[in-house]
Amino acid sequence: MRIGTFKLSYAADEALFDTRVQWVWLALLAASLVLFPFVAGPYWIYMACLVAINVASATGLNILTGYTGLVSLGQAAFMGVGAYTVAVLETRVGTPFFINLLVAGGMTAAVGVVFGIPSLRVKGLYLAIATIAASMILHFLFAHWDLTGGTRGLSMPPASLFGIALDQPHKLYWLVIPVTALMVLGAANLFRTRVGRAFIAIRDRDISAEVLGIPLLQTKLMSFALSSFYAGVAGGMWAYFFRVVTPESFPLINSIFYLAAIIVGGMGTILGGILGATFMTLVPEVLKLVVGWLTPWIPDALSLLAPIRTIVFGALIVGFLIFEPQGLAEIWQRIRRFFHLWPFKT
Amino acid sequence: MDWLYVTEVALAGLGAGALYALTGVAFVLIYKATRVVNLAIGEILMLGGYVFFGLVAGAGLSIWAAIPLTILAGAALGAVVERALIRPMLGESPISVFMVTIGLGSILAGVVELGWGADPLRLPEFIPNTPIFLGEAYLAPKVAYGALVAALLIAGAVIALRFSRGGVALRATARDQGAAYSMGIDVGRVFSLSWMAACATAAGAGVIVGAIGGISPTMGIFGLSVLVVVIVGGLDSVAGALVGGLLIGLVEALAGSFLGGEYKLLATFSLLILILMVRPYGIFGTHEIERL
Amino acid sequence: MSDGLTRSPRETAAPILKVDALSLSFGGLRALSGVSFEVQDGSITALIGPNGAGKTSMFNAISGFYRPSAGRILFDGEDISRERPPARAKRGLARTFQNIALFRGMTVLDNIKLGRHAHLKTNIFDALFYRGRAHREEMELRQEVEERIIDFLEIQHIRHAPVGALPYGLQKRVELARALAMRPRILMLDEPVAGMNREETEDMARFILDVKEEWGITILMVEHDMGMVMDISDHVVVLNFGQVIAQGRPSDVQSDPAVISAYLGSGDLAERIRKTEAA
Amino acid sequence: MAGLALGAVEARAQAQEDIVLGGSIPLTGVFAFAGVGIHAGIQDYLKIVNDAGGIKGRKIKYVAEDTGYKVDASVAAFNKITSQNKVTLYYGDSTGFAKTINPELERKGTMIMAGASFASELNDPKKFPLQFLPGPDYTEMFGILMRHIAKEKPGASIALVYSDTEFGRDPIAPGEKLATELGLKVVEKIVTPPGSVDVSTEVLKLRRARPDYTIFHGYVLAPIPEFIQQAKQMGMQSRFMGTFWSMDNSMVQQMGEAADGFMGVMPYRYYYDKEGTSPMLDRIRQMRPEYQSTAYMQGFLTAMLMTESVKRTLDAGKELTGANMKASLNTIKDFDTGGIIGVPISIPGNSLPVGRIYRFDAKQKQMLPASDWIQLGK
Repeated sequence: MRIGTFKLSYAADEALFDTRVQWVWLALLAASLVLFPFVAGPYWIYMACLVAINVASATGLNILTGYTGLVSLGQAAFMGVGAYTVAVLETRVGTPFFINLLVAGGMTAAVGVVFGIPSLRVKGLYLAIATIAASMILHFLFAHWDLTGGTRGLSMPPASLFGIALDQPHKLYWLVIPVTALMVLGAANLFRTRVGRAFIAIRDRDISAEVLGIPLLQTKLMSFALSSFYAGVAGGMWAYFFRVVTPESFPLINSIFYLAAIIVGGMGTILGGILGATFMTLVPEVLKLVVGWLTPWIPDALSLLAPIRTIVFGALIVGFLIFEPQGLAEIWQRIRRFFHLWPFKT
Repeated sequence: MDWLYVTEVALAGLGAGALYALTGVAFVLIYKATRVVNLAIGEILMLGGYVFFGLVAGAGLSIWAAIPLTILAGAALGAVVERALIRPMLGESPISVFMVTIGLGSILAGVVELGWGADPLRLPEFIPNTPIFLGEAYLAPKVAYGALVAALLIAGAVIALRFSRGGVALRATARDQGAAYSMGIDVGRVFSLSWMAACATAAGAGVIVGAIGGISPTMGIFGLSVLVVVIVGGLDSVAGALVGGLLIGLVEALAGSFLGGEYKLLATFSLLILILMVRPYGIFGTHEIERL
Repeated sequence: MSDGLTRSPRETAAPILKVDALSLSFGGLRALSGVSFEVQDGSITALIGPNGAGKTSMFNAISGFYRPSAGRILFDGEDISRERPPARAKRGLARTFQNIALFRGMTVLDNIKLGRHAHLKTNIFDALFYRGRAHREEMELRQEVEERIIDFLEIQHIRHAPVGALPYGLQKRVELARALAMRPRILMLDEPVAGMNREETEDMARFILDVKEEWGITILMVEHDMGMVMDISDHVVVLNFGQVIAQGRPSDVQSDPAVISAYLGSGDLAERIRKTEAA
Repeated sequence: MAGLALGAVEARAQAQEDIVLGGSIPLTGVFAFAGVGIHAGIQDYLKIVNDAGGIKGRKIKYVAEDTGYKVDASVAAFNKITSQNKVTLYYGDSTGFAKTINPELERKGTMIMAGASFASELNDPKKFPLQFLPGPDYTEMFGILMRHIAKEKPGASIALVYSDTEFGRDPIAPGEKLATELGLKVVEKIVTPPGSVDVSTEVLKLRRARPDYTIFHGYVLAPIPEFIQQAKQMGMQSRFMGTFWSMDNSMVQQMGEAADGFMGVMPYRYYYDKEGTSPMLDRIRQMRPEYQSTAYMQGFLTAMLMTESVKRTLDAGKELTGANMKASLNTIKDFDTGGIIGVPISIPGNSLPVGRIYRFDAKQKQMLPASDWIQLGK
């Protein structure tokens, strides 16, 4: 139970985590993330890495769509740009992975800005459609450019750190989790400053944003760049994770997946990106488990898995939009409020 | 330049374009009445193909009984979708509704795969297959008859829109919802009607598209090309859907035969970006829809 | 037209804002034709006129939403007619809107902080790490917003509330706070007391006067509440059908026959003043 | 209590005895048609082996996961299965997966792998030392088809129609080279975007090229029938051919009229092929009275070759490492598959370069042999 909070300084009031209780929870979370690979099996470490990569990408999309109000269906294609950048650098140049990841982010940011230019002319649905077009064009480039290895794609060696090859999920974990944590923290910081506020201002009312001295063009492109940077780094991690990048790795449906993740998680909240990406990555796995249990009774249950996943995926999007448009983050807040006031008010 | 070949390619492109136009009209119907951009149109079309297949191959009905039943099923689906998914989203941002239709598409694709499996299937042959020559130019009979049926359906839709009571109500609602309401038009009914008409049209188009190329749970991709068609033509313009459909059909055919099949989508989506930059509301669209 | 001899003493100084023969048209429709007036530094200037006279169009032209078809707008002697709104904001041009344009999803504090956007230096890299400049700037900003603006406008109790949930009068006050955070040289208020009751109106009038006196900010406002206009303005410009039909001190404008006849359609001007004062 | 613990130890010892064949199997998705057949084929062959007492008393356990034909799902399945079992043999579902998992396979060094991909790239024992293809690679399939063409009509013109996928593009460049070597002319190459249904413009292109033979590659079914049908309606005389995955009898039957005369390369014999003695085919027909697909045969044969290499390794008294098993696999020479393949086979490298041309007979509604067995490199 927590009745109320009061702060003694503005700095304390502006802090990301403002109470001792929150710090304790945060420390617990960090500790469990550190301990996780020592207790979990390879499969769960594998899933944790995948979740983290998706969280990084969804957080990037949340900056653009949730906070700036520019809907993009190109996130997966942008991840592809990052993945290919890493693969090309790794196979042709051989630079260390942290440089590759940064270059992947930078390259994707540049591509994102180019495809963000239509956002100056069009917005809303038209922008979403323009980003579909962008992903189609990028997909074509991936599949037909010599540098990207055509339809065959590129295979690449694992990342290495101090001579140790990060070729296993339980090793890559130590790369993926910290990078994702940094990215999420960066996004949370962003919205404590003028840059983040400008993004929200553009989303809520772009005319009066201009009057406050926020240049629309520059700010929208900045949001595109940042969001694509996140996609690029996430794509780069994806490349290190799977070590093969093909044009089929980043289809339009994956872009829909990320948009669905932030819808389900909660648009325009950092927590939403995390919850949504985690949830949407794990749902198919849970379904697989359930179907696995049913196999003794329904012999071909396994073959029903894919269509059931497709249906559940669609139903989650529709269901959240209709019944819980604020997403899981809002449900989480409700639970928190409940326990803050419990047992006095239930 | 081999002009005969170019003519043949152009004819084939226009034939395919007629189907784009028909589906585009379905798209426009919904947009005009309810301002919803329905990305599930490709999946509704797919479902039409599968329902037809189920009625003929599964239930053993004759083709001529199955076609009207398929169209009726499309209308019923439209009514259900409008009532269950679109009505609750009234007043939400267009993007949210757009995402609902994406979710719907996913559900429909899953249902089809659950019911009929993931393998592509072929519809029973019912389109005459004697070759058609226009002068010397060959035109695939399926494409020709498909285009013919599409043209008839479009003509029917245009006439209904212009002269029927429902059509007039729909156009009034499209122009000014508030005014239509105050004139005693039941706007809710118009919404429902527009979805029924559009889904019926799409289901019908699905039968033709399926008859030409077979059906599979991935044939919803067709909807992406239709999206390009209606953006190019203008989201709220039936004439735009017609011109856009034929144009995109032509562009795809020419790109496919002179550049290679892999350039088809590249060509249409580049055209889409160009249109969005130059004339975002499309060739025939109303300007006000630029800002959503 | 007021007679040229009765000028207020301030008008001899260089104007901070000068509108020079400004015309504005939409399609074939003329919204403003050849409008000229000046706003003296440190004054309260009111722009009045019947509905549809072109007051809000004038505001939008000054803030940069509309591009004039002819004429110029001078700020501190410099022509700003071609500048985009953000550049004008940077020069010190702030405004509020007739139908409150706050960011409803954000808290009061964040809304106010947004006002300072153009004056802050934090770039995207500082922001992501929230170290050095970003942290320092945010703390300074918070302190200034708290001590100068929030205290001044007496909105301490709602600083963390989301704006969308506030009553109308408070929202107007928050919008004023946000405009003040811009450290403006001219504050343009579009109907600051519209829809307010007597008490709220008086509060707002007091704030506006304080802003002028204590902060030394020049004010240009559009207002229908004639009582308030006549009470606090130093200079009044009357628009009708997109043209200036009178300008001068409140008392002069009030008795101008052209003004009276312009307001005839919507009731006698003196009557309106009496009414609002009695209410 | 003690008894319980003992039981557990015993169970573990038993589990260690079991040889595990893991599988990333596309039971759903676009390749489900093949996955379901493969799944059944592997299961049936292992049942035969296990019913006969296993290999040296050790049973073979089959652990499979559905992948939906997606690379990341396949990798996830691999990780899951290998983390929960001591896996010796693995079946992978796609070229992408085979390439992705290869470094991991080499690192582990404990298993050999085969799969549904016949990609030419995999047919390289240096780059893929622990993998093999249970048939000819796609380029070798083209080779078999083209040898047949060169024999039937020397100097014939060929058109290649393929999908714009990794699968589709795989044998195109080497196939063209091969055609030139055999004195054939490749007069047109037509790429179709994945999932395309309306092929009327592509058919026009094909007609203009007037090839004697048209080879489709990179498809299961669509859009082959539409292509053939329209081409025939236009009066084209070309012969139409396909590669392994579009050769299943039930699939070809679905082509309707277009199926008549459709030819293609197939390394295995069909379910209904009763020619000569073929104990394994008899056994299959006994276990499953209804028609089984060519994908079933592929899974069946893969399991057979895998168990054979395990058996040979154990017979030699060697440890079951990847390298040992692969070496044993390469000792397979003039091996009798019990009729799954019509001739004795050898696996000198990563593939099994053998096949036969079949042609669809509209009257019998069956693919029937149109050539002798063709063995490349012989």
